Amino acid sequence: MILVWLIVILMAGGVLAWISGKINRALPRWIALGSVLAVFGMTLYLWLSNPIPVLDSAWLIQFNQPWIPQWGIDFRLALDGLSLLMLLLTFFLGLLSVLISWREIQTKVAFFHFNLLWVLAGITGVFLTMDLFLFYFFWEVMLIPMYFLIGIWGHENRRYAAFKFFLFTQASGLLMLLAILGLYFIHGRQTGLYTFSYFELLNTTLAPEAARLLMFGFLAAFLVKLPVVPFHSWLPDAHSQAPTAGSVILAGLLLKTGAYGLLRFVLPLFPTATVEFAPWAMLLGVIGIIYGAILAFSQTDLKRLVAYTSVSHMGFVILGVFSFNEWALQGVVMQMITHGLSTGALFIIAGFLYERLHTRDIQKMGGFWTTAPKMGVIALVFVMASLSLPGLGNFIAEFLTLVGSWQANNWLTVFATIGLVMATIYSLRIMQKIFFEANRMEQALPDLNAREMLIAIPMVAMILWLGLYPQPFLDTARPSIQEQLQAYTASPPPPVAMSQLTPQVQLTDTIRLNQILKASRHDPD
Amino acid sequence: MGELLWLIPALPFAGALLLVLFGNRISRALVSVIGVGSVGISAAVTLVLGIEYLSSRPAFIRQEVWQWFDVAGFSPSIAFHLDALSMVFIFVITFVGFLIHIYSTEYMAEDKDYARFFACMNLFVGSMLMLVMADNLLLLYLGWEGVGLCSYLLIGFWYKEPENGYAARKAFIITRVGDTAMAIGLFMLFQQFGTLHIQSISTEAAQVWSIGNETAMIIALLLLGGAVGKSGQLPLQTWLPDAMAGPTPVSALIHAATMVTAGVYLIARMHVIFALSPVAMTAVAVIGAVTLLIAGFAALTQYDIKRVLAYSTISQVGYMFLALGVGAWSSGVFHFMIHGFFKALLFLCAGAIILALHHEQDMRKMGGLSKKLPVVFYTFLIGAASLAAFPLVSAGFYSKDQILWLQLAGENGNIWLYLAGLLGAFITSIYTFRMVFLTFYGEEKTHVGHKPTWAITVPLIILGVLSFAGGFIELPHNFGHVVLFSDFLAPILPAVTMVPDFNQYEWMLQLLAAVVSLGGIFIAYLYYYKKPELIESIHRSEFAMAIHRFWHSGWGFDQLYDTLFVRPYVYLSKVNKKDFIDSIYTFIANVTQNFHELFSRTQTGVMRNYVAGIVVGAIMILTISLLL
Amino acid sequence: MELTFYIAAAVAVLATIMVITRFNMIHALLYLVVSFLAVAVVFLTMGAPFMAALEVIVYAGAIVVLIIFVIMMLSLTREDVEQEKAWLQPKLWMGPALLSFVLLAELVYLLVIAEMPADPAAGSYVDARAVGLALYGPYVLGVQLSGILLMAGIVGAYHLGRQKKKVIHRFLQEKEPKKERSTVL
Amino acid sequence: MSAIPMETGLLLAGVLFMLGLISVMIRRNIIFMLISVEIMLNAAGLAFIVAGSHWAQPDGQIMFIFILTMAAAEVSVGLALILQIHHQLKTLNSDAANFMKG
Repeated sequence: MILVWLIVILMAGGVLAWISGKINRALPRWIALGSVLAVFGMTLYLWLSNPIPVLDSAWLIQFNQPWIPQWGIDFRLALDGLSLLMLLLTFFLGLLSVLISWREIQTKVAFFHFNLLWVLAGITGVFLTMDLFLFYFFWEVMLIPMYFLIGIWGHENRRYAAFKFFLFTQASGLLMLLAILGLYFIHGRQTGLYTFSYFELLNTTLAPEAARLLMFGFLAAFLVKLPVVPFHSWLPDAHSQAPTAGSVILAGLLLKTGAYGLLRFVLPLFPTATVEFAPWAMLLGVIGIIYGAILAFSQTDLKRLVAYTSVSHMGFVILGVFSFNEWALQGVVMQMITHGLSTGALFIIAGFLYERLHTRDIQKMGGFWTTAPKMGVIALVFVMASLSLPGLGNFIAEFLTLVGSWQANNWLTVFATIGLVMATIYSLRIMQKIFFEANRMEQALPDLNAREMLIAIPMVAMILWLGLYPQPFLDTARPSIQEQLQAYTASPPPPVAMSQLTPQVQLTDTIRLNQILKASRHDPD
Repeated sequence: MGELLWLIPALPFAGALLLVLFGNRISRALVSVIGVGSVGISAAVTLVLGIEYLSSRPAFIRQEVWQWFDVAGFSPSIAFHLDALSMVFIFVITFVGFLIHIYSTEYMAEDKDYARFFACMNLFVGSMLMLVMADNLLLLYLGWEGVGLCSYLLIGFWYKEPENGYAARKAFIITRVGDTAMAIGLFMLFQQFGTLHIQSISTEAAQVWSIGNETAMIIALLLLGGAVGKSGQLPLQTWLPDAMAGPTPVSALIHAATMVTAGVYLIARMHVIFALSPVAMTAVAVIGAVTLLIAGFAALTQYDIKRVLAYSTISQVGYMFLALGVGAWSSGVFHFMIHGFFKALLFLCAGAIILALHHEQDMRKMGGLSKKLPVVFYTFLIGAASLAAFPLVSAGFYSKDQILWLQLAGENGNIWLYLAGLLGAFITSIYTFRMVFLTFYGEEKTHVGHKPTWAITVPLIILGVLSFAGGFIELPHNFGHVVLFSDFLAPILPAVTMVPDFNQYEWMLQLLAAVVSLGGIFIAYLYYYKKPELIESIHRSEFAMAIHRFWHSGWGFDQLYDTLFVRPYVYLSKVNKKDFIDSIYTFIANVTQNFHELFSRTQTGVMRNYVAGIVVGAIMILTISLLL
Repeated sequence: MELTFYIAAAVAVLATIMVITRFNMIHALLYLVVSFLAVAVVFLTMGAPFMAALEVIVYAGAIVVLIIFVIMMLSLTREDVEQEKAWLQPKLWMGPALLSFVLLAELVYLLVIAEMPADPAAGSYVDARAVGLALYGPYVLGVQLSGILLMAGIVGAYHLGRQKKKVIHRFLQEKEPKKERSTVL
Repeated sequence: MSAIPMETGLLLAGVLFMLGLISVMIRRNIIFMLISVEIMLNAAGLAFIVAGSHWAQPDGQIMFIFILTMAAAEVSVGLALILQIHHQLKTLNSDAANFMKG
């Protein structure tokens, strides 16, 4: 029931915030803050009260209520470690989004907070629901308020960006709906039980062609959301035009729904089709890493630059997901969390700068370290996170992903690792252009105030925690990751077409590796 | 006894953290106390541990602080490993670091970012200690990247000058290229062994692989890539001369004594894997030999005193690689230690000169300083003697001589490598004493402003003593035969297999080395002190000047990389700034819009046309139904 | 009876042609009345006398009179006739006439090919009583709907016919001088 | 009674309809267009009467009554619209009322 409350509190809070705007301008902010704090507290409680490693099943809580029984649609929510982590991230960033909007948003405050809370509710629903119809429903719920957030409170080119965002996600979402329906009917015809339940649909046996088609339907939605390179072009526009809170939620959370979808649905539902597709997916990931990095380097709009870094970082996610081993998937989960934090933080810094300077053009900035050393230090931390400096969370994420993907495909991993050099190139450019060199602006740049420090410090603390002691997060995610991987570990390691190009690096003992894998599964030391 | 181990890196980290948090609010004196004190205590702890270690001689001490993470058997710890090899490095890092910190309190006294400087320096010392104390390669990688970060921050310390920022970026990016290779090496190691724990890898590798194994070779070469990047060796050496943009204590600590020798540490630490691959060993030696020559020639032509020292650092690290490449592990480490002393000394002296001359770094504008700055002069002379391997009385002579000797006496040695080393030694003594003569002799060209006080002179004197006496712990067979150092390292680093019956030639080679060194000094004396007109005559030759320019630019590597990598990358990025994939979608949108415009024309607003449309439609429907 | 039908039909067609070729509206309306009357005669020959009466009363009477009233309210002048003449260029006729003839031809073709079953009662007299019984029997719903329709017509006519100050719908008021190219995508 | 062939009756209806149609298409005067629509409606009604007469059923006549009703309502609303258009645009030219132009 607590799962339902999470969604209900956010939705009710949103409506309440909207209504309360009529009474007082500040009230919606407090209501939003209160509701997000409430759900964050509840999720924290869930996390702390469930010692995940000792549980047998991956699932911690389930909730089930028939919704439209004629069509087999249930209001089915379930929580496992993966969704728990995602929820923690969601509410943490949600909290920050409310805080950063405190000064930035001055028009239609009430409606803004309504949208903000409903986006969060939609994301929460996406992370929790185990009914595919409901999943699609929440998928759309998070889309529409986001459209308003970009379209109403965005920057100069907001309507273009909002439409683009909407068209891309909506078109791809419809393909997913088709795939969901296809799965529903195939399963219904096979078993006579027409249901959208995730747990039931997992047992569907699919003909290879059908599996391929359905997988592409799901992939369409998730790859566009992630985004993977040929489908990424909505992202720079949406990110750079959205208000700061919108950018944070887009980069920190909406992109993660794509990654989550891959993990939760694509991997377990289509175990054979994904293996066939894996080399290509990994290739797309590597292209994304490199392409995003190259483009990020030349951008002059700070938020656009950060948006392209997201493209680059999300390449690691798809690279890892399609490596089908625990290292890579743990890396992916870590990447989702740390990228949410680090990119969110960079967008927040861009927001701080925009509030002060009214520009996002880094060519007009420079030398801000002198006047704003606190901002400089915090920016430095997250710039370093973005180039995955060890000791910060992103390093754990990317290293694990690469370790995992190395087992699957050598050459692509090499190219992905080269992406790290490119990450250095664009990341250092941010520092150089904004905080170093001489100040080209007339106006002074005040340093961060107390409210802004309140936003920044927890993020720094989190990214350090994730970098130095990520074990609690990894433990939380482990059972669900092993569950997603069940279909893969039983079968021999996936045949990887690309690595056959490189006989000399094709390393000797895969058997040995499997032994290590097995040993580690039995007694984790 | 290992309980204190974690304190060694933790203290500088704590200092850095304090300075970051409160640095702007506390007085400079307190900043100095925190900055210098943390490293000082760390050095004291090192001393205590070192004494304990020497007295009990365990194989190693390991302390696990906490388990970093554990994913499906991949479980690195934040754990420290102390053995003889890391002991040497910790010793150099903390003690030289401590001296340089003291020195910095005076050198940076006028700077308004005093606290930031010490925060970064402390962070560096902590990361460097992490690097050398790590018990697994992932933690080593953490330190490895951490020192890269500090190097970046400190090179770009005076960030208002865009050039400094570019130099810092260049340093970070180029070393990152090497790090990437190293990371791939780590992936392969993990795939092979299922762990990154150094001891386990070392023991298992020797069992799993035989000599010449291809995988071992690839891994060794990839690790070498990392080492080459960090240590400024060919082909990734171009960042180091530019890194001199940082404050001089930084150059002394990071870009001479410690960080650039991280590559040496890595190779020495992973020597088991390198030893398994003759190809990789040869690569190490050849890279070392070529680098030491190239950097030596480049150093000959520099005018900026710090750039001379930078090239000389590259060259000296080349010697260490040369030693490692023939399996003379402990000789390489020995040279690292001696080099750490004398190069830090030289940089600090250069810093004192620069400070005295109002931040003038061009040697052509120096001169006659021997009278004005006597302490600096004498200590610089000791350092220069050591760098030039002045026979018998300098530490550098013993360490370098050992390397050269083992090129021939060692089983893996090679006459060509020996000759390269010898030629390098010759060039080294020329450019070293060129520096001495240009700086301290001749007439005074710039007025001396700041006279160094104790904070500068005391570290100089201590380092001077070490540069002089440090060599006596390891003396050649025919010359006292002291083997304290190699004995100390023997449990970790195996000794070189000697060519039999070669010892009788040792004194000849020593003589040769001494002659070469003295000859170089003499030439420098001739050209730069006695008869400067000889230089003029060289300057008149067009060919010589072309070579001069070529060497001055560091053999054109910067231009080469600019054309090969930088420009294409920037061009690619700029040309695609608008993202051509986006234009595909824009094209689709435009097509749709054109259709929209086409069809919206049919909506004329004239009712008659609509009626006509209805009629046409009716006719079409009727016709079709009739035809069907 | 047949002859009456053909004469009435001919009159109807001719009168209608006159209607659509007149420039003066009143003339056209007079011909329209003739046309309606002729159609009423046709109804008579078809054995639908009640309908003939309704045709005369409603069409030729009420509707035409309504139109005449409106024309009077608009107080049209000779210029309007000239205007009408100017608008009605002969070349305008060609296209629509062609289209209509094609349509007619297709209708005729359909009529010709259709198999018409002969009905014994064909042309028999269907009196008002039968109509009334059917109307208030099976079609009573239609009658009610017609009532609603007429009600709506009255309300609509009243609402639209009110003379207000110039009010254009809000969408039309803010018409931009230049058509803005949609910025989306 | 003598039987008039249904084809002939329907042909008459068709011709009348066609004439109305031509008029709608060529006229710009909105009152003329209304008149033409009346002609077409009348023709349609005629077709129903013809059919009803052929089958000797009252349904055709009932349809005519409905058409009549509709025509009455249509004319009243249409005339009101004409008044509005004339009032606002000062013309009876239907082409002037082209706000819906795309």
